Amino acid sequence: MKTPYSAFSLLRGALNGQKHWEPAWRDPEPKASYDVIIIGGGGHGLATAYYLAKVHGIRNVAVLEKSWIGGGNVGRNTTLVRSNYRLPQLHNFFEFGLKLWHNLSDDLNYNVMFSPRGAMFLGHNDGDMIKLAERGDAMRCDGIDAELLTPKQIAKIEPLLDLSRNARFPIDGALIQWRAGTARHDAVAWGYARAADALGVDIIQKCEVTGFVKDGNRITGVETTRGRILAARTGICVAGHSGHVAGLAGLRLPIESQTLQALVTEGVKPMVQSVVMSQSLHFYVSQSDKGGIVMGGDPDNWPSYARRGQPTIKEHAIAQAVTVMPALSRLRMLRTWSGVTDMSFDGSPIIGPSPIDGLYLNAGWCYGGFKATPASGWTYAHTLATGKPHELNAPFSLERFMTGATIDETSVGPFPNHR
Amino acid sequence: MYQITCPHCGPRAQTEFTYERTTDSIVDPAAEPQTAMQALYTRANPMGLDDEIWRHTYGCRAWMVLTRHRVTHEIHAVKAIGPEALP
Amino acid sequence: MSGPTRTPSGEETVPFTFDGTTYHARPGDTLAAALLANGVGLVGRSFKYHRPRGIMTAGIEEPNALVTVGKGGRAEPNTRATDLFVYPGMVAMSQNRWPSLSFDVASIFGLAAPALGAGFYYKTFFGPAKHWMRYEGFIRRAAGLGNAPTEPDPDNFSQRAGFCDVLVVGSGPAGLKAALEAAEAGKRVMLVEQDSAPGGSLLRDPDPAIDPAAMVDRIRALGGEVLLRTTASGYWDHNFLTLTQRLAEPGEVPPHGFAQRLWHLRAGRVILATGLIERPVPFANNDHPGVMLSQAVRSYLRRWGVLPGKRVVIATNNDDAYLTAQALVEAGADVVALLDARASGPAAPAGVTVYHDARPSSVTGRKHALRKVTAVIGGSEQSFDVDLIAVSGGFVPVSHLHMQAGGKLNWSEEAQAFVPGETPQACETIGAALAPPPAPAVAPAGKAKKSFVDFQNDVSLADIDLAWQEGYRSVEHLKRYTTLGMATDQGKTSNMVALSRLAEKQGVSVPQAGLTTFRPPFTPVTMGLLAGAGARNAGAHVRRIPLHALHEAHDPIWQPLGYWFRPRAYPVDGETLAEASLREARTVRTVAGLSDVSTLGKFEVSGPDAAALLELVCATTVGKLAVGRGRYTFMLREDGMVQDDGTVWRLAEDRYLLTSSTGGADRMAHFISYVRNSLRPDLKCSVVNVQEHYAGIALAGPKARGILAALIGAEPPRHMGYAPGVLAGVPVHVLAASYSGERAFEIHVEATHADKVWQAIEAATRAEGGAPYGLEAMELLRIEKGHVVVGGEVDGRSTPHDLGLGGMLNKVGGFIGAAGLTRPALSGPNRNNLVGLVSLDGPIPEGGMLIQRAGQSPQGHVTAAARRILEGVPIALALLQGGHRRHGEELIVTSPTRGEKARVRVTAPHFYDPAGERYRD
Amino acid sequence: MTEATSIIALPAAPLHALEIWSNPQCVATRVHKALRFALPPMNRSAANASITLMRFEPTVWLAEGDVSVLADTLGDDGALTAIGGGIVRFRIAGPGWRELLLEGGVFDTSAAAFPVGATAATVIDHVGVRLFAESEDACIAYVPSSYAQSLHHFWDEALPLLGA
Repeated sequence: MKTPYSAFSLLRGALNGQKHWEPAWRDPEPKASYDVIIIGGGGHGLATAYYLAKVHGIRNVAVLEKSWIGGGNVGRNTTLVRSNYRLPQLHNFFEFGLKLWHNLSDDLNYNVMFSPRGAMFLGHNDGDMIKLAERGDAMRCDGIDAELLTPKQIAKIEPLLDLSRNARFPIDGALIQWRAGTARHDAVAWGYARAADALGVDIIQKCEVTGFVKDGNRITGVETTRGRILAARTGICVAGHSGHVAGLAGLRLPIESQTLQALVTEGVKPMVQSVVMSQSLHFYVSQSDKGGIVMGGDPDNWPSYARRGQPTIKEHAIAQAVTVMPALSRLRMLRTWSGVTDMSFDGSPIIGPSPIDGLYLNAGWCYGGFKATPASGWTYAHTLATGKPHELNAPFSLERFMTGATIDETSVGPFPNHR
Repeated sequence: MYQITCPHCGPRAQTEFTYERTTDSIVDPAAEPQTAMQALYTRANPMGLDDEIWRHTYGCRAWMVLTRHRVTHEIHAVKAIGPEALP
Repeated sequence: MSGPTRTPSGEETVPFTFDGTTYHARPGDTLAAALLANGVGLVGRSFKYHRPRGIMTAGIEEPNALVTVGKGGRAEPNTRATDLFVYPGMVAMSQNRWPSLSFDVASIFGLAAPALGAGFYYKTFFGPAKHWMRYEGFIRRAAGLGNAPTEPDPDNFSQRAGFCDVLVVGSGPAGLKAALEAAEAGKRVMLVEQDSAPGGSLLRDPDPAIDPAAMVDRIRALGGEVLLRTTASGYWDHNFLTLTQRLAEPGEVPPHGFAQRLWHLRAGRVILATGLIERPVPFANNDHPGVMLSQAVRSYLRRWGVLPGKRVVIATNNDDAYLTAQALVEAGADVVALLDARASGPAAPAGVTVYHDARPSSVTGRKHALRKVTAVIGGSEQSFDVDLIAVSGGFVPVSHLHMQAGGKLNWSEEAQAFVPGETPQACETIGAALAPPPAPAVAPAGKAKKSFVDFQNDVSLADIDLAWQEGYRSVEHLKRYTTLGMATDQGKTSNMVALSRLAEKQGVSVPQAGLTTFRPPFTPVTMGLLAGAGARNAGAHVRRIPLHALHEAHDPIWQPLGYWFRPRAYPVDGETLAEASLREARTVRTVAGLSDVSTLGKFEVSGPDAAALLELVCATTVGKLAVGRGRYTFMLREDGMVQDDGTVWRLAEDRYLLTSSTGGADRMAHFISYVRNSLRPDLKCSVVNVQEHYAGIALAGPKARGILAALIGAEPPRHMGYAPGVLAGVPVHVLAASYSGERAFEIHVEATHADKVWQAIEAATRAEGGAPYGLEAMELLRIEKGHVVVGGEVDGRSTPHDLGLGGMLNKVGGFIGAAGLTRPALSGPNRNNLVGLVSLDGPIPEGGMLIQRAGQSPQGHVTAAARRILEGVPIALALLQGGHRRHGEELIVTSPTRGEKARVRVTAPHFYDPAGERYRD
Repeated sequence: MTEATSIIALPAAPLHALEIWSNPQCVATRVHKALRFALPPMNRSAANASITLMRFEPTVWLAEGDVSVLADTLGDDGALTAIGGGIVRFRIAGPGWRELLLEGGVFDTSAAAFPVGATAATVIDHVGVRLFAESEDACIAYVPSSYAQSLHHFWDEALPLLGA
């Protein structure tokens, strides 16, 4: 039993030089076989393992990570958590997750610093405002919080926004979801890892999957850089690299990988209170607890597996943010980073069985995977435990692209780069 | 930012270009629906070379196929497509 | 430290203030040099524990001496005092302290440090998220450093394209030589230097054989470009670099209105002569003011004539620090001891006692001034009374750009440093960065808890040890768990010290312990600079319609529509938008109105195969159109969804005009070009985007035909007919198309002559009692008529059948999107279908949800709401599940976000003249 | 800089897109005969007293001036389409034009890369423009009318930067 995290235990540590803490997770050797293998030690994979163990009692589980856990998109996002989607399949899914977020720190006994400080979409004209009302109304009818704000109300929350009428993109109002916010991204991976490990899950780092073990149309395990590991069920959960790993099993997916960039400025005293996004422009801004302004925009608009974005894409997002919030002008961009995102061909994820027996897919999160971590883990665990999708992930099947039941929130259609 | 050697204009900044799709996702308007949807909705998405259609949208507006590496971003070949043109 | 430390004095001519006190600097001083010269040793506070901090370095790697410089919208927080050249009137303030720098209340955090080690916040503050937010509020206020300005930035920022054969980064001896050689070989050369003067290490260690200024002159004379105060901050694909050039110092009023310039540079070859950064030494309280890097001491002495201390201990593991001893002795300082961690070293300057096998273990001070250094010499401790300790833990090659370029690093065991190796790009490193001086690994002597590694973020050796103990063992985990290297100095002084500790813990060599990635920027870059001119327009210029000025005379309400600005309504006599648009719409229904439709997408398609191309692009038939006729059409995406709609006209035997929506014009231009070039390069046809060539004027209403007949002196074409004409002496295309539901025409005219045509039509229309109408009236008219609009009912998720357009599809198929339409889910019974809604009580909230009863999940939504123009009954268009077969049903429209509700009856989506009799002859 | 660089909007001119979709060699011969100069290659221009042809696209030339003589030479192999209403021409004159066009740009305007007589289509401050190096002392920029005012303003603001 691990030492539980608490203020008391910290104070005890102050007296003993914090010598009583054990490693947050073990470093086990892989066993020959497991009930379930999860490929990918990111947020979704670790959450899946945790819920498999906790909710379904399946503890003979391995999470295989080619590098170090939490090094993919869970460690490379802009930490936003929200459920304010227009389409019901999406907002119901993300709302289920948002509810999990609200108790996640207690559940994991790891403070993931979930901070429901509110996330607002700005509207820049009447057309935007009607679309925001439509989104908010759709959410409210399904029991999800959403509130329209007037410019005056916005000014009270974010006084540094340019609320003048002659702004290039004047601000006519906003739709805010108060229960949305940010979380400490790395802590989410570590918290799930620590909790899953405590329930017996083997987290195996530096273990890259190089192929699948096949028996007819059934996957019975994986080949790895640390040998063959067998499992009754194998789940792919490698956002950004889904095309590559699925390719090892002979699958072609409705996914292209693109680079998504983000950046943080030098730390300053509190200046942005909520999460600010825009309906017409393509940027999002929040302030970390360390004071850095965290922001991002759209992905680089062409395929790439390199965690290396192009500067002009970032500069465009910054131009949009500085226009809307001029006080950002004299801050300095401190760090930039990129993640590889699975851009699916309707903008929505794919979670469910694959056409190959024993193989399951969790992919296609585009640039919205972080906020989905608990819901994705929960529903994927259900799918891996029962062989069938949970009602929340049933709409997100791989078949929908061929049948036409796509879930196209942003109306972009089949080419993510056509946005 | 890449430097793309346009078959018509020579080396130019990527800003002038737009990516359209891979050559294997060209949907033939005469194809059977099943074939057409396979082309539209599945990709190899390799961690290596792929053939991609790009356009010099903000330059000469011409279309071309780039053979480009998805990890190194090296452009191995560029080939013009479109109607016959004078040299 | 007290009293003047600079000789001779008297050249201090540049006044500036620090924390409200006026001081004087010499021209060419950094703020750090000037503060030291004025005896100011305490400059800032650390991030987490608010520990007092001084000046540790003389360059861009400075972690401690951060200030806010400048006033109002020009204020730049977190500016390194070591990278800020004093200008007259400069105003600098210390940060992260309250009420004052010397007495900072938040420094009590330091007392709680034993409980606040690495990652402490992950282990506490449980309970509901709301509770965390309360603690978070405290943490947020204590964290951060300076304050962001609250006023808008008054300055511009330039972005410029640059091209060169050879870019040299760094103007030290190696960089100068390389740049000069390349210039002499006839290359297009660019040499960039982040400092305000060329020379690099020569500024600290002059070499009489090298004259940087003369070499710069020579490079410039050969046509080379030498940019000072310019940092190569990003190295991207295909030898593309971003350079940041200061045109004025931080906070300074720039001479041309531009504070900085961002270069977008493409270089044939890049030569990195970026030199070395000195490594600090971990010991207890090594963050105290008065602990300074050895080379920095030399810089202050020799470049700026400032003596940073009078009684000095030097601690080193390499020979370079002996030069500092020499320099100090020459300047008259008392070098109390030279602690060399090695068993032997070079000869020391006369009068300096060298202790071998000697390492500092702690320092103490009083009133923020250094007092005592304690060292472990051999096996025993010894203390020295000092006011400065100069430290050197070895050297780190500046390999950031090399790494950004994808380069590899090689490990030098004797220098304990990573040295640039191969790169995949046309790039090489030269000079000191390739040959860091030998400097062996030294085990730290002091208490880990107060031996700081990352100074700004207060990460100590003990924090690294704790992270290791808790299993955060990959270097990325370590960095993220401890926040090491995440401060504004980006780990320039901390990275190698931390890696050494990690390697020691793992029992492996440093390269086996790993290395974090270096990503742009090399040093932090001003956001306004990255935004460039786009900071004022979001990178999106307003697009002006040809008749902008003419409309402006009517003082309309303008409507931003994508990038365009269009008149939304023309209020008279203080009308509101709603009143004006209703009046305008009524005028169209009863008399006539004219409207500007110039932004419509327009494509001229000519050639023998023009029809064949259009039959691919459009989902309706086109080929059978007679010359002089047109028809409504729409285009599908390849997945079968409607992407745009418009009209297509056969102007001549082999010439067509295709129109599209305003917002879709660019997308359609690209789409048509794709189809023509990628799918059918064999077609003999030309597609020309004439969106801006033609201005478009819509004339609509019962009197439109008569007005137009008089203006063109001929009978206008009948509905969906086309005819060329001459109006006000200008050739025009007359298209008889109705969007409003009235008899209507679009008059397209070469934009340069559009004003004459508009004025003629307006005069004639007004003479009949008509008036101009704007977008809002157009919206009322089209809703009543039931025309769909792209971005409204055409929402990218609707098929032609959903929108009631299925009957118009080309039965033969062969168009783009035909295959996608065959998928089963695109023809199910519960798809969202276009319907009309008539209110049974009040106004219908636009965007509201359609439900049968409260508490139900929505079955559809209102896409557009209005009133019957003449009758006043609230109506709407909506997308409703299975809507085609639900006409007559009663539903509720609800908008919880606005607290609005209406009872409605579902109808066909055509409220006005459904048979189209009003525009037929 | 002693001589000032200036930006002047020129009066509207007749501009046409001349597109050749088939038999380009035959058309080239016919055009050469009619105009007494050859169709210019990519990113070059050619002119006589009444017309200038600038090739910005593989199959399309921008024709400035009187195109009446061209119409008959195209036959079924190409077409002319008027586009002048949508383009504002700016003359950027003075020693600083090459430098000015680097502001907000991505294209190398140095004399070596863009000699007198050359043409190029590129992007300046997010706007697609076409450039014609008229002389060592002037460049003509063809700018979409809707962006003309904004771009003109952008250039005016950048003028003080030249040589700075």
